[in-house]
Amino acid sequence: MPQQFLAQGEQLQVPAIDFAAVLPILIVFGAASIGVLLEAFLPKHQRWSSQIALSLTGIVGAGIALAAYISDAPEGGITTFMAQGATTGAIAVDTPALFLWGTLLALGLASLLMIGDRSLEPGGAFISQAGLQSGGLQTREQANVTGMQTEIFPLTLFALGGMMTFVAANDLLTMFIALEVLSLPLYLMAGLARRRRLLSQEAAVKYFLLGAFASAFFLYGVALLYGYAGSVKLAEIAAATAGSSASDTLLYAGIGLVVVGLLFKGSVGPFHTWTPDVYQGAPTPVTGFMAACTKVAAFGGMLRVLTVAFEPASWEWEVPLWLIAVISMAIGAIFGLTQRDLKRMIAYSSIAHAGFLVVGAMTLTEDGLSSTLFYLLAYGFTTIAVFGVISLVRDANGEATDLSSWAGLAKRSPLVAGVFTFLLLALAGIPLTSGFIGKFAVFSAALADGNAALVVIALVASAVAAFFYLRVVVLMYFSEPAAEGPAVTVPGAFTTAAITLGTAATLVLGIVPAFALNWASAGGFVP
Amino acid sequence: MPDDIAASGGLDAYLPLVMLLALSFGFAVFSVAIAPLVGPKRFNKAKSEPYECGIEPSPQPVAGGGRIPVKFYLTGMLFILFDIEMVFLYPYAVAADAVGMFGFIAVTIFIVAITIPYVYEWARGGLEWD
Amino acid sequence: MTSFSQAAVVLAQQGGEDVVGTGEAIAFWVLGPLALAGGLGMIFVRNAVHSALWLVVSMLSFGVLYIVQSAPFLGFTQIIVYTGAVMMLFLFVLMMAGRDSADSMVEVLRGQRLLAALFGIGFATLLVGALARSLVNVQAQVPPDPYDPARGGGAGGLGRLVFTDFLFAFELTAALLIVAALAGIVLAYRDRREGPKRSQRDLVEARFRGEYKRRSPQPGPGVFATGNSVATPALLPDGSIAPESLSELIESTNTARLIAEQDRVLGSQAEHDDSRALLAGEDEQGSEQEGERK
Amino acid sequence: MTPTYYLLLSALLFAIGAVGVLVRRNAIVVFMCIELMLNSVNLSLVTFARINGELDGQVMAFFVMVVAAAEVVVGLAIIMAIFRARRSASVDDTNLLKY
Repeated sequence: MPQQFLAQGEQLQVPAIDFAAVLPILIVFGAASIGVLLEAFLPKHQRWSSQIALSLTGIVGAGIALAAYISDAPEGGITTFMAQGATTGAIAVDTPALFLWGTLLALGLASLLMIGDRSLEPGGAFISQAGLQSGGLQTREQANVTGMQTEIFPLTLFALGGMMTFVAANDLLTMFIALEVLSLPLYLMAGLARRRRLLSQEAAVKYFLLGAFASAFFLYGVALLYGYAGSVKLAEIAAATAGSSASDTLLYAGIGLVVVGLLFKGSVGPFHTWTPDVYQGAPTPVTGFMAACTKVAAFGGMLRVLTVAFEPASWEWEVPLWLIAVISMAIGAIFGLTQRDLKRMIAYSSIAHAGFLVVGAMTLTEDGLSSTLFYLLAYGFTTIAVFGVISLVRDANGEATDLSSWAGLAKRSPLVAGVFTFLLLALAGIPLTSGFIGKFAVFSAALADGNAALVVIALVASAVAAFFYLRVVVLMYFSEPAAEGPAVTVPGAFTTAAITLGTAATLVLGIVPAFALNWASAGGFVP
Repeated sequence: MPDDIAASGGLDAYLPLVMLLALSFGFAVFSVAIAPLVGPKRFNKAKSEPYECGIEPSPQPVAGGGRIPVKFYLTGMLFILFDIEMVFLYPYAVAADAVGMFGFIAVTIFIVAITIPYVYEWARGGLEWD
Repeated sequence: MTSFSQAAVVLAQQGGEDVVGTGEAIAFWVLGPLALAGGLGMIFVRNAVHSALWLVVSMLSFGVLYIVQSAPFLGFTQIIVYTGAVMMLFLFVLMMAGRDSADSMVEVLRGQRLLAALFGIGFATLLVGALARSLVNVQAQVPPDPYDPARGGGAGGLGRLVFTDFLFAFELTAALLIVAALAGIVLAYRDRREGPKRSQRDLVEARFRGEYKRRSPQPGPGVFATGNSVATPALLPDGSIAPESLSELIESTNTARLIAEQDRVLGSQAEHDDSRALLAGEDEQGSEQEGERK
Repeated sequence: MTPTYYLLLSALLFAIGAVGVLVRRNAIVVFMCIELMLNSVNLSLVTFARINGELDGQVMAFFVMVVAAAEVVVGLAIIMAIFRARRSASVDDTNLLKY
């Protein structure tokens, strides 16, 4: 029966696509692709400047497109890439997504400035040819070659585009692919440091293996949820949870595995093991990018999944997440105390902050959502600025991240010590900084949701964590500088801009947070 | 006929394929097994060489401290890349009349995007055989 | 015909058990244990290359299991992409990097293996128990016919879904592939075009400046040679073997067995089988070579 | 026999892969274990698609294969880079970062 094989199938309808809504993502990916072509055709000496120009244009352009869309965005948000007959599309563009896009673009801009900086180290923080064998003579020569692997710029843009997709993904498959798009460039970028090649490569391998392990768990969770709900769309999972005949075991196992995958990316609690090593080994600008943007993306995704898909099952995951938040805060605060390396210390600080963020993410009220979004914004800026300052203090071997070499820094450079103190106070959550407002908002939302015990534990953890931030401050101001200590490099325009942006945002969000809080609470997720 | 295939789990359609596989497998085993039994054995040093024509294999084994010819990784990588492109084109080709012009545009964007790294590798000299 | 087969489908639907035919059951009970053995083999075998081969067994079984489950396109994709491309790359890197790197049996973290095994058994028990308990009453639907291009499953069905429901994911995959290629090139490619390539003339000058061991090329087998294999060394005017022409690799291989074999073969068939002999009898050169090698 | 058996097989292999990741010390073998985990997820997806009588699961398995292939390219490049630096692919040797 050949006519059956040749039967003309019905024409499928074109999926509904709102290009204006997703334009920021498209611009970022487009700029990244053009960046690859620039790598192909430009001679070596032109690459750095054109890549910088292209990347900055891309991010600013995406920001303008975002602003233009926000000015007349439909109330309550939309979903796009919707197939005919479907109820929701693959990408949700709603207030939280727009807020997170704005946050990611701003943080991405600051990171990009730090990544592109060539003043601190001749040629920048990245190796000029990663394909060479490290440890050999050639690599040692490389440290003095002023080139730079300029592929880092398109990679950063791809990671940024992946993050923006991740926080807006409305089904678990798109989320999984976006997770990989944001992770793969980061695995690679972690291994491109100019100095301490072995350390950097190890960080890349560890990050990669553990990241792939975690995404396998995430994926198995997706499969189980698909088996439970018959769909991976977040809304349909929620609908199935409300009334499905299928066994709830699949649902619980699925939720557990998906959340574990997300917690890993957010470097929370017991799934944090990669964090200190990778933060320490990766080139400092990449660490800043990873610490700020990945955290925003991971928690943005987690907020959406918990609110849109798993809300009807919230009684099941509240207790485990409660425990995880406590464990994460405890690990961050206690192990942070014992660190001798500044980058590791900030890594443990980020684990503690991840615990606070879980407190916000599991509070499924409007205040919980807006306060967590605000916390992400504030924390991201502070962290980027912190890593910017860390990259300034250098000795002959590159960055001096050992705590002892920071002793008496205030006498060498009062300005840098002052800025760093301010940033550390923001991380600790002292009033007049954005950290205080963020913690205050999250804790009061959790309190209003009836989670008093958790808030008390979080306060204790903040107090313990404040101790190790203050230890650094005391070290900088009240001890004698070492005789052959590191020098504070005067940063070029790019790093200065990044640090200024981060510090100013920390200050502004600490004094007049209302505009950001209002924006964050302008609307919830698209159902 | 296709409906019957579906009803029977779709396995009957593979009977010829399975038979062909069995045949080819059997032939391979037979050829490998029979050769040492009936063939004459004449050894000399040249036959134990990797290349009997007399070329010395230049990169020494890794264990002996030789360098690793890493550039072939790029070839393998490109193979995977185009493998995936092909695997995406197949469903498109079968569904082409259903997805129409719109599907054509989508798949064109995809192909152009895949071509970008290829162009990049080519322009950088990654495909040169030095 | 069509109505008959529809009736058959309806019949098959009654009492979900029948959806899984006998043929499929047989396939499952053959391939399932095979896949399991592949997985276990992979983690228990010490040699990394053997691990990879066990994994291939698992992956092939998976591919056939997909075909059995009315997903023929996916089955072939599994075989082409995984066993064809992905495992190729794995084996390539293994051969290049860790071919003889068997796992050490030393535990760096004490008791880690035991803990991991306990974790695995616990995890598996939990998962399998939960799944087995929760899915006892699963009624499988009749899958879309993979051979119907208009409405059914198979490649066409996948295509229609990829270009509608999963369109964004599809285009996102392109970004993923660009990143992958970029990563490969950044880490594995070394730009050699830093300096100009050496021309013949440069090489000649470098030779005479003494940058190479010899000025002339390596000696060839010579005018009277009976073969041009590396195993045939060049002879100096006095008839002795030129040491420079000996292949390092051949000389360092285990010759005991080779010579034994050679003797065995030559002992009986020397007159006919020396492929390097131009004349039937052994000339002076040939015997000298033999003597030298022994 | 019901399709559930496929799911059980997939769960078992997923667990085997996870144990392999924790037990094996060769980075490449660890990565192969992760590939086994992804494969077993695919089996689950295909089986669920079959149970539901639809194709979404198959499409997802398809995407997972593609993503895994991209991941392999990146991962092996990174592992190869560190091997070339240290001449060892063991994850235990990568311990400069432990303190």
